[in-house]
Amino acid sequence: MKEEKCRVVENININEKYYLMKLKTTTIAKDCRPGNFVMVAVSTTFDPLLKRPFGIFKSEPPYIYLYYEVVGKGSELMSRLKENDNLAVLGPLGNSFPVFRSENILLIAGGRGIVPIYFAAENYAAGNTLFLIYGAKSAGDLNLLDRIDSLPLKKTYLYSENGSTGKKGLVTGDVREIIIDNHINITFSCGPDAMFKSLNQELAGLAVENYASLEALMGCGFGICYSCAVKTRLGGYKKVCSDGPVFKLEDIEW
Amino acid sequence: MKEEKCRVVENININEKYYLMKLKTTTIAKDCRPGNFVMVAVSTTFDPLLKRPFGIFKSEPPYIYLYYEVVGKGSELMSRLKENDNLAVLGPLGNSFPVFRSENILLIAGGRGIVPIYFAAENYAAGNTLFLIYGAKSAGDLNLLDRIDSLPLKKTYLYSENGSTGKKGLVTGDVREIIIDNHINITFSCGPDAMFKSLNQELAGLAVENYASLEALMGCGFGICYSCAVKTRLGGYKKVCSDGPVFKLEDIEW
Amino acid sequence: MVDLSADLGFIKLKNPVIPASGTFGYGEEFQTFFDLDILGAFVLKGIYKNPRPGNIPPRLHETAAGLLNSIGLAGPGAEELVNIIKRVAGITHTPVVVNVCGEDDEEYLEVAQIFDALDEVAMLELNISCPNVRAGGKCPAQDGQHTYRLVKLIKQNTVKPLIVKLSPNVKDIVSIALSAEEAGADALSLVNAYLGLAVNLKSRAPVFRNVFAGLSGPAIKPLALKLVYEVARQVAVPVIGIGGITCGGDVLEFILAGASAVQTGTVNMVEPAASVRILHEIETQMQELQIKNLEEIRGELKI
Amino acid sequence: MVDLSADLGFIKLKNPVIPASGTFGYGEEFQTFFDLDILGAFVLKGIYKNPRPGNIPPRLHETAAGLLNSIGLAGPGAEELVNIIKRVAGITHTPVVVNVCGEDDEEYLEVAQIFDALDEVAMLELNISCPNVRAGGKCPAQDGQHTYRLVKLIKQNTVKPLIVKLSPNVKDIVSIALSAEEAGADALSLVNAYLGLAVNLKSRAPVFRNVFAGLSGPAIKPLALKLVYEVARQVAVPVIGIGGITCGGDVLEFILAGASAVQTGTVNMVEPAASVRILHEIETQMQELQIKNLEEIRGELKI
Ligand SMILES: Cc1cc2nc3c(=O)[nH]c(=O)nc-3n(C[C@H](O)[C@H](O)[C@H](O)COP(=O)(O)OP(=O)(O)OC[C@H]3O[C@@H](n4cnc5c(N)ncnc54)[C@H](O)[C@@H]3O)c2cc1C
Ligand SMILES: Cc1cc2nc3c(=O)[nH]c(=O)nc-3n(C[C@H](O)[C@H](O)[C@H](O)COP(=O)(O)OP(=O)(O)OC[C@H]3O[C@@H](n4cnc5c(N)ncnc54)[C@H](O)[C@@H]3O)c2cc1C
Ligand SMILES: Cc1cc2nc3c(=O)[nH]c(=O)nc-3n(C[C@H](O)[C@H](O)[C@H](O)COP(=O)(O)O)c2cc1C
Ligand SMILES: Cc1cc2nc3c(=O)[nH]c(=O)nc-3n(C[C@H](O)[C@H](O)[C@H](O)COP(=O)(O)O)c2cc1C
Ligand code: FES
Ligand code: FES
Repeated sequence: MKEEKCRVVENININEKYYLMKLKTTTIAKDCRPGNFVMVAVSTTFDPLLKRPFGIFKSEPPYIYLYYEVVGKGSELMSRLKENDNLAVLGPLGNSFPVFRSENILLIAGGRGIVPIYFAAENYAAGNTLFLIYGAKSAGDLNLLDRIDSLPLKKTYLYSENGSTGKKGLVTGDVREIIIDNHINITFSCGPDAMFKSLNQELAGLAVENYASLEALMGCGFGICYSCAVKTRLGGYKKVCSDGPVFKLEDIEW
Repeated sequence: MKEEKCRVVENININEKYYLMKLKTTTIAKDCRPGNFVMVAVSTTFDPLLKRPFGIFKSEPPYIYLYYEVVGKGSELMSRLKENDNLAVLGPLGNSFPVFRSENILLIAGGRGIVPIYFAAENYAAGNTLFLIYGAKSAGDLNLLDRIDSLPLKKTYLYSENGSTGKKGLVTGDVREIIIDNHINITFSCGPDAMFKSLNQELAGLAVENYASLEALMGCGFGICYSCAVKTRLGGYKKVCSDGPVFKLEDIEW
Repeated sequence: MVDLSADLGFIKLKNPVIPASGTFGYGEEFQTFFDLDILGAFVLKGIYKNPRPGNIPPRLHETAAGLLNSIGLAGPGAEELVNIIKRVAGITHTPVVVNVCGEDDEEYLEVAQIFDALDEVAMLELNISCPNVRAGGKCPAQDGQHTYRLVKLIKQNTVKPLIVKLSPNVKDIVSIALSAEEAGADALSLVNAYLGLAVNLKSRAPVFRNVFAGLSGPAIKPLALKLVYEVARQVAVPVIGIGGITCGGDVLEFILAGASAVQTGTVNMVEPAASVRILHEIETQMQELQIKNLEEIRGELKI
Repeated sequence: MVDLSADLGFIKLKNPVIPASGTFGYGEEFQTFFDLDILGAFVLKGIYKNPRPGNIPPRLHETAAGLLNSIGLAGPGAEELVNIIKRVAGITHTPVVVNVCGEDDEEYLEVAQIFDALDEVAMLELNISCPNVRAGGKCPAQDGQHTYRLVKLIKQNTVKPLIVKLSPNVKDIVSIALSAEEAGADALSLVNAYLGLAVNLKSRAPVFRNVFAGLSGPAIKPLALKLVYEVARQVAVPVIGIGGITCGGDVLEFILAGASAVQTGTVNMVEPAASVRILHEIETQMQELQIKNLEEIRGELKI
């Protein structure tokens, strides 16, 4: 974990408010694992003051890819960066999805939650059988489908809330059936809190190990400010940035 | 005077910390006159908070040119802008050098003070005979000489403090002689305060009308905040942004 | 359609946006940017009886997302301001507020009376809180008794609605607010700039002659919002929120915290047409948040 | 060569840069970024007797060039901190400062005594100024008598140097500073975070459960610098300046204003290796400004 000056190789507007940024790193790309994230200095001034957390979408040393949505001023500033611009990036941060062998793993991604899921799919295919559920609000939010097509996935289920692409409905709509039908014993998930909440209900009682990659408001990203607290079911808080972002789904109080 | 969204056409590093920026404006270019300046929103966030004042170097409607030196964080941010970036610009602001006919005008520029002087040279050549004194710390600060070569100037005197180009010495070193030799009756000057101070001494007693374009710390640039106060010899303050930036040299308390 | 009007009791404004004193000149300078009629009201630059040159420069220093100013209430004096106001009244129907200053109580009263007598003036704002006039940033708003005495004096001798502008540089702003209210203030505006310091490393001296200067701009917003919340809960008169407002959302935050209207300061210097944008944003956000009128949310912060 | 050392009287530090409590974890987290030995000292995250979960999220809200936090002093409790300190002492020789917290005077004393007895601790910092623990941001540093009583109690029962950390959210910080000094404080550190408010327009509620939260970061620098200047002029004990420091120039400004050393807060969260850069900048600037050592300029602001 280190702060590096990274060079923007490309920063492409994928669709609507979604961008894919390719960054040249020094050591981050070779050190990172699926689930890890980086803190990006979106500005060189004091406004915005804090770095912003973004999951690593793909690593291709010395390059990493970030797939991000413009939601506020930091991500907006990021979207304006161009080839050869430099920016300070801290990482890789956080833990990662555990490594398995010979398992049927279901990957579940809601919207930009595809980020660590994609990285996991690329890295954890060997020896496992992977399935993917990927859903979002509408076709405009369900991006990178061509890249996903070329992943070594046994089966992909696409959803959109408004039915504009894939099946109409929520990511979690058929998750129980999909798990049972495909003899899934592991899930990796990432998405908005509402998705985790409903996932937690849907998965209750199934003999599946569930790993969820969470988001939280972050101050530092490396465990010292205690801003990113998430309540655990056993009581007390965990830090999403350094205890996570990957937790057992059932350990979190939803 | 209006705030316009302008597009960066080019932003070229001329030399060391000096840049020449070409901006596409809506109405600023056609409304501006030599001496006018603009306030540039160097950032879209609150840091830096204030717009920065820059003189207009050249107008070629719908384009204006700014020639600027990187001295702090605002100008540094500006230097990073690239083709097709947009920025908010308020202008044209301030008064301008008066128009004359059939006069021998001496233009005096210290460093980046060349900005309104160049604009004046391009626009006030017709009917007048123009002379230029242009000096700076060193060769690295004495830029745009090729452009200056093609101005309709009767004679150009170049100076550098360290002698690395032109004559070694201050802009004001031979100004009395030059005025007398060339039967100058008007001067237009722009440069650092130290230059104005010494100019004011050198010119004392000569029958010349002297117009100086000043700099001052500016808050608003359009006359409402009273930040840019400059003390006049008659007592009281004038606002550099709206009473100036061009003043009679002898009206200012140096 | 949402209703943007802001009710101060003694006057109903078209909307809650009031450019603040010292950051809006005499109004007329903004004519080239927008039609002054769109504003709820506007406050003129602070005025003393006699012309004042203002402080020795530098008068300004930028800080992170903020601005330290030490203008020192430069101005043309009351007599000349009367002429300006007559001219301004010819170009807009928007209520004009005069920001009344004084070296002592007598001058405050004299200035207040001059503008109280002027038809073209809608309200007076008593500036007892300027940090840039006296040494160490001292001002009447730091003293409850002085505040009470001065407000009472003005109220007894004038008829126009009186807004009293409070300072954040006080031991207890709520008690000063209560003093002003008790003395008859029709409304309170808060806050004026925060006292701050900047140092010039080269000269090893303060940037400003007066040592301290007034901090304004986005940097102070969370601090000002807190004070507005505290004061608005304790007084019955309307409160006008001021401090770092730059967008429609900020205005709604101040209204939720208890303000009946707001004043926008530094943003007008930075972006002369800010009022147009802010008004537009308020309208859009009220629609999105399903707020029909401002009274519906004023002070309704859910604790 | 310039001399960076900072003299607090009871201890001479290698340099004036001390990462502040709550923004530097327990030190060890920064090992991957730089060698802790480069620091003047560092302050550990505030500690109570027992483990504390901290406040219900959200705990953070960004403002313009600032940060509102309501962490609520989450921590592992004194017993566990003793273990951590022993571990940390193994990796650095830099003086470690424990930020002592308490629900009441008794707990403050108990915690202070635990760390007073620990060889690996160089100094205690009494945190009587946390804005995020009690309702309305109340803290002992708002009351001169309480400050006096508490500082006296700790001093009478401990031997290590005691820094007392002051709050800016007080009626008169100089009088609190004098109370702390009179009661025996060996040094004063100021300021802790400023109370501020943020509103969530969607929920029409404050962003934070505690309503108010503590503002830190560059936004507060001019305000903090003013308070340090005022306090340093009035007390004889060394003052440690805190508030929005982000660069070497800021450090020198605080020293000129009267601080003997500084603490860097929010900047450590934003840029973990900030201390390295700041130290480098101080050295370069001292050379440029021809300052041989910090004592030469401390408090030497030319008024
Ligand atoms: C571990 C982690 C990994 C993430 N990975 C990605 C990713 O791969 N792609 C992506 O697009 N986004 C990702 N996010 C979310 C991303 O960090 C936020 O969208 C971003 O910080 C918003 O910054 P902003 O300045 O644009 O928005 P702001 O103006 O700061 O806020 C806009 C909105 O976004 C919310 N928000 C702000 N910060 C965060 C945050 N840290 N986490 C969640 N919501 C926030 C705010 O509450 C607000 O509603 C991740 C967040 C975390 C914690
Ligand atoms: C009417 C006018 C016309 C100008 N024209 C030009 C021009 O054509 N080309 C050019 O390079 N510069 C010009 N300047 C100066 C330019 O405005 C400043 O260099 C710029 O604002 C510095 O901004 P910054 O953020 O880079 O520096 P900051 O970080 O703000 O400050 C860096 C240094 O510059 C000084 N400075 C800051 N603002 C000003 C200011 N408004 N005026 C003078 N000094 C300042 C500061 O005191 C400090 O020493 C002009 C100034 C005025 C008033
Ligand atoms: C340049 C400047 C001049 C000011 N002059 C006055 C004044 O004349 N009278 C007054 O009451 N307040 C004056 N103020 C204070 C503002 O009206 C306002 O209270 C303060 O700036 C905080 O609001 P803001 O953060 O939106 O700027 C001035 C502020 C600035 C920045
Ligand atoms: C996230 C966070 C946690 C903090 N925790 C503590 C603490 O435990 N004890 C304490 O005395 N101060 C604490 N503070 C206050 C800082 O030590 C410092 O006084 C304040 O942030 C101002 O300095 P800055 O502007 O450089 O950040 C905390 C500040 C922040 C931002
Ligand atoms: S973001 Fe600071 S501890 Fe997690
Ligand atoms: S810069 Fe505001 S009056 Fe001149």
